Amino acid sequence: MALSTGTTLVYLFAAALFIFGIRLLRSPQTARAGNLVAAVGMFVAFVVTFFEFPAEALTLVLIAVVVGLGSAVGGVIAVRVPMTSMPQFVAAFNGVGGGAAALIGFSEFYEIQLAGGDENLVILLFIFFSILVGGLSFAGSVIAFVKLEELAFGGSVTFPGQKVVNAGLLVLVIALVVTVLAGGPAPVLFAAVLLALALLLGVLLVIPIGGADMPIVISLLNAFTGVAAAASGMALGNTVLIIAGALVGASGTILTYLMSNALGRPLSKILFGAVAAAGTGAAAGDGEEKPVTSGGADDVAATLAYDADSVIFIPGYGLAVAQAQGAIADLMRTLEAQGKDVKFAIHPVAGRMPGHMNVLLAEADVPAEKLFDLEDINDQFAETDAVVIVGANDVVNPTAREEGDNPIAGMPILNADHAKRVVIVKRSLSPGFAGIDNPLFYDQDKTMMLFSDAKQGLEGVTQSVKNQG
Amino acid sequence: MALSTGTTLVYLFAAALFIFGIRLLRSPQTARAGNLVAAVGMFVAFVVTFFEFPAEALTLVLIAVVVGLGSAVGGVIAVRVPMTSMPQFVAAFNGVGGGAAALIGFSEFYEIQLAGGDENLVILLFIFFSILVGGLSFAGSVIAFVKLEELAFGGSVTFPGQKVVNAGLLVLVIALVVTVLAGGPAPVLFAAVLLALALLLGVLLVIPIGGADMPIVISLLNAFTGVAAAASGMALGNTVLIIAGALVGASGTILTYLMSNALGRPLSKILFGAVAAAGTGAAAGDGEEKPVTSGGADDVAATLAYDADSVIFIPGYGLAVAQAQGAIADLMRTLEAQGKDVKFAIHPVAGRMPGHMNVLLAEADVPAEKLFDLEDINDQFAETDAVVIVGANDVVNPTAREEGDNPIAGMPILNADHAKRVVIVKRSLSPGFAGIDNPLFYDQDKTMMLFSDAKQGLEGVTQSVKNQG
Amino acid sequence: MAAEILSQLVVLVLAIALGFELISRVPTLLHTPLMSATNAIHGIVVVGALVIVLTAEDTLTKVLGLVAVFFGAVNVVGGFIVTNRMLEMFRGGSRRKRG
Amino acid sequence: MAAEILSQLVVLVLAIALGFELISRVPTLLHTPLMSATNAIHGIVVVGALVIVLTAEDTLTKVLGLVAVFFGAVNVVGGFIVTNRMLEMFRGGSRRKRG
Ligand SMILES: NC(=O)c1ccc[n+]([C@@H]2O[C@H](COP(=O)([O-])OP(=O)(O)OC[C@H]3O[C@@H](n4cnc5c(N)ncnc54)[C@H](OP(=O)(O)O)[C@@H]3O)[C@@H](O)[C@H]2O)c1
Ligand SMILES: NC(=O)c1ccc[n+]([C@@H]2O[C@H](COP(=O)([O-])OP(=O)(O)OC[C@H]3O[C@@H](n4cnc5c(N)ncnc54)[C@H](OP(=O)(O)O)[C@@H]3O)[C@@H](O)[C@H]2O)c1
Repeated sequence: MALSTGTTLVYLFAAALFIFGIRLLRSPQTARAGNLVAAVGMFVAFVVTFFEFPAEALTLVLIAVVVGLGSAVGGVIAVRVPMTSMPQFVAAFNGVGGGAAALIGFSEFYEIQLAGGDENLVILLFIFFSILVGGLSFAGSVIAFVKLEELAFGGSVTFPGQKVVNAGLLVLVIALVVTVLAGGPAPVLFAAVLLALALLLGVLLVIPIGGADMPIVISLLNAFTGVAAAASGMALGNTVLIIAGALVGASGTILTYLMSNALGRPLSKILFGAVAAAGTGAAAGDGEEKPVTSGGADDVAATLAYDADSVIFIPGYGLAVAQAQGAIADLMRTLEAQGKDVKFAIHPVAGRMPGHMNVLLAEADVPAEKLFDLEDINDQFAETDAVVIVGANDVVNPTAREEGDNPIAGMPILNADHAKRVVIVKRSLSPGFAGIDNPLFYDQDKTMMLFSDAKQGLEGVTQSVKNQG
Repeated sequence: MALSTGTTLVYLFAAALFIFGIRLLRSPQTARAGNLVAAVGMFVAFVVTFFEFPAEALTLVLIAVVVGLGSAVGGVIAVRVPMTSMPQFVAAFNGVGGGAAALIGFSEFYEIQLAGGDENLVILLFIFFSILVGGLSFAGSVIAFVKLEELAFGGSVTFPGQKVVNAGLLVLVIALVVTVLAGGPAPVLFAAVLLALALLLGVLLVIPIGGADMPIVISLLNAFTGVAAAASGMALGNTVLIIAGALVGASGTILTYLMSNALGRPLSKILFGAVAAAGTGAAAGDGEEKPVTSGGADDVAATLAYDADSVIFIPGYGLAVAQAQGAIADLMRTLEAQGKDVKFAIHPVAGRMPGHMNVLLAEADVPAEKLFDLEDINDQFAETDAVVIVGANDVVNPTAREEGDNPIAGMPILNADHAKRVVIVKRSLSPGFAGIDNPLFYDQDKTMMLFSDAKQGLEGVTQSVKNQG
Repeated sequence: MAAEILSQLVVLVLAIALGFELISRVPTLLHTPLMSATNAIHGIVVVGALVIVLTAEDTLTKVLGLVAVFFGAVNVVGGFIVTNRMLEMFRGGSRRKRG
Repeated sequence: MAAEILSQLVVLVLAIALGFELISRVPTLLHTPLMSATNAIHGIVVVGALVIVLTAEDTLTKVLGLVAVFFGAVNVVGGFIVTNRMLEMFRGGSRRKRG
């Protein structure tokens, strides 16, 4: 399927736009333009394909309908989904892409069989590769979506012998591929079985992984889909698929690595840790009631107004859920009006996606120079009068400093516990994403819990500070 | 000329080694390994070519002789050349590469004409491109070499109407190419003329450029040769030439840009500045004798031993010429033994190549943490008791701060003149690379000149400090 | 045919190397948008799916191809819009107030 | 033939993009060694020259090709050795003491 000169050049242009778009995405100022540039590349590549392969009207109508439907579904979801559910929808979009790659591989294989089954070995290998990796990515993404939407499979689902099953499946896959390549019987059936096995593998790979590691897994599956796209491009002899797929495959791999570093979770631990330790799973709380010091908005306001000259805010996922970014910015301005020094400490994985807190606080017009990274602020807690933790939990959990099996062991945390006073605004004593209890809650001398929705709680405190001030 | 599968794969492997080699070259720790990896790639690509195109024994012998000769010439020069003459020999090696690309283009064109002259237009364009750019790079590099070795064409050589001549040549080149492509007469003759014009253009382009800008020009010509190599690869249908040439063309362009930024000289000013200002050329000194304060080793030693608790050394090209890196390290240790705080200020373009001073001082075991970049140290001069400038001139010349036509206008300089005392070790009052006088010499209250070879001068000072201490 | 695959292989290798270089040191802040944008880019499978549909000899392939086109379209459109929404917020977020 | 040129063009574009990415932020310290190393790498023209000599139909081409091979060999060998000498010094310079 050698392409015409015009199409090849347009595909090359589209590929160049992807490259340029990704370049622009590396800096916050130009990132939106980069996304747009890549989208234009996609559009160009899509349109020129129709000129390369003319088709009768019916097919065109069918395509128009299907593309319209797909765009509508994708578009509506993308516009509607709340910011806090982004990860699962990125997973969903990734999954359908992987599914498409698998279907392309399967269809291509089917057509080759119809035409007599005579094909270059390398091409066949790439076809199997796109079926396998695409299918795996599809199923894995579905499971990731289900987990993150909390529809099922909460926590780490493991069963005895999982390792053996996975290894067995892999051997089966290889045996299948070899059989077909060696000219064995019923190749189409075998390809279908291969697809089914790929789906199963995807499920088994993702199901044992706990929610806290999901973003990394999604990033990995994203790279997988890129690889599958590149493989299907090799099979079809289509340059733009090869280039775009390879770009995503490689950059996705690096990105996964960078993200797992930022979260302090090596990839091998994420993928195989849970299976290896099947059964040990961290306890989500021991049922025993432990005493805490809790207060109302007025108590918190008093602490801030009279006992504290310097205050550090630590926002977390709960701030996003409660949409309390405006409320926290108001409190900041109120305290600053009283001459206090207010800073924000941003943990790299606070919230549910990297940059989550930066995005939210930018939205509320908190100046960027008030936001401090973990490394920059962690030494300052000891000299800080009061810390206000809003809807954050794991990122200040001292348990992370302990060696051992707990899910956040080794993750760098914000040293909130080094400050003189700690105020924690959340609705209950329930744990955060990692599902483990937080000893900071029970430090009755230092910590005051304000049990409230983040937004209401902060608004109450602001009001009370103003009244007292 | 489609290549065999084996050769293509080996070429791809070689290209991958080039890519990987350049990656390794980006960090000082791995740079040598990177160079080696790239050299292995080169070897592999070279060897496999013999398998792809079998030839009779005589040809092979001829090739062996020529390769042996070339390697011997290149190798001996490379081993013998003193560090201070590196730039001109890099220029020389670059020039022969460009020449080779031009010859490849010409030969390929000649063969095509012999075979009937029937060739794809795009191929012909790439052939002309390699002749043109390769020839230009060859001639330009020769001029750069001659200038840097101070054989001829010192300073900026300009003549009236240079711009018009250059433009005329370009038009001529385009006319020639169009004639040949349109099937005009005597194509081989035309190609030869094209080569001649390319050489002339190369000469005219480089001859007006002053010595101070030569390294940037060499870097630019380096990128040109890369481009020419890629073009000849396109003409020959040879992947490894295409990839390696394009890598060098693109990375060379970026490198040229980075270097011209580091030197504070925008590329357009370098290339066309001298021609535009033909005739204004900076005066190398006005002949008038101005008084200076000069002293001997003992005077300098006294200043350092009694008047200075903090000392900053500023090394320059003269340190390299005098091979005084050991002597300056000794003086550093002697002063430190007396409890003084000693630092080195490294100007980004001190010496004759970027990193020149770092390399020299590393050789003399000066700890890297004692070396400070311009931005990091420039504010500290005002609180420094004494500055010792050794064989440096342009990089401390306050004339750079003045607006106007002088060759270093706008270059950031080290604020040596802000220190309380300045000692300058050089052999005379003669100017540095840029050929302009330095007002700092004549600040009789602050500056003491130690007229001496850098090595002898520093050794004298060290001895004297020890005696006095 | 073999020559064609070979040159595709060269393209593949170069694109992989380029992909690695492109994402070397990005700020943590941009990890999620980048993931989301590359997620949209692999929606390029929609073009492959299109090729399948446009060149299909068999009804089954055509139907599977159409399903793949649908999947691809969801991926592309959803991916780019979600990425854009994320990135919109970096500018101070005056445009859209949903978090 | 056209198809071959086209795929070469794709390779060319990708390699250019890769070249730009490879040298994004290098320390000033390494500018000269990098220039010198890439200078050695474009010595790859020696392979092109070799092809000319090995496939030459005419004596003139063969001679010109041999000259080009000579040039290329000088470029490669000189280039890599000079680069190595420069880089050797970064390690504290105990090996070679010529500056
Ligand atoms: N940033 C990323 O890239 C990323 C991605 C995936 C996972 N993660 C993981 O997510 C976690 C992030 O830590 P985090 O400290 O930000 O969050 P967290 O540990 O998940 O804790 C969030 C807390 O917010 C509280 N909350 C929920 N809704 C609230 C509301 N409306 N008002 C007030 N509080 C509310 C919850 O307690 P109540 O129910 O008691 O209110 C919960 O304990 C880490 O474990 C990290 O590894 C991060
Ligand atoms: N680093 C780069 O990449 C690079 C490349 C090319 C050009 N440049 C240019 O080179 C210049 C570098 O500035 P610079 O301050 O290092 O050097 P400079 O301005 O060239 O001055 C060097 C001085 O060293 C003195 N000198 C020569 N031999 C000496 C010896 N044996 N002992 C003592 N002194 C000796 C010379 O004066 P006497 O003759 O009186 O002794 C001369 O004035 C800048 O203009 C820069 O733009 C830099």
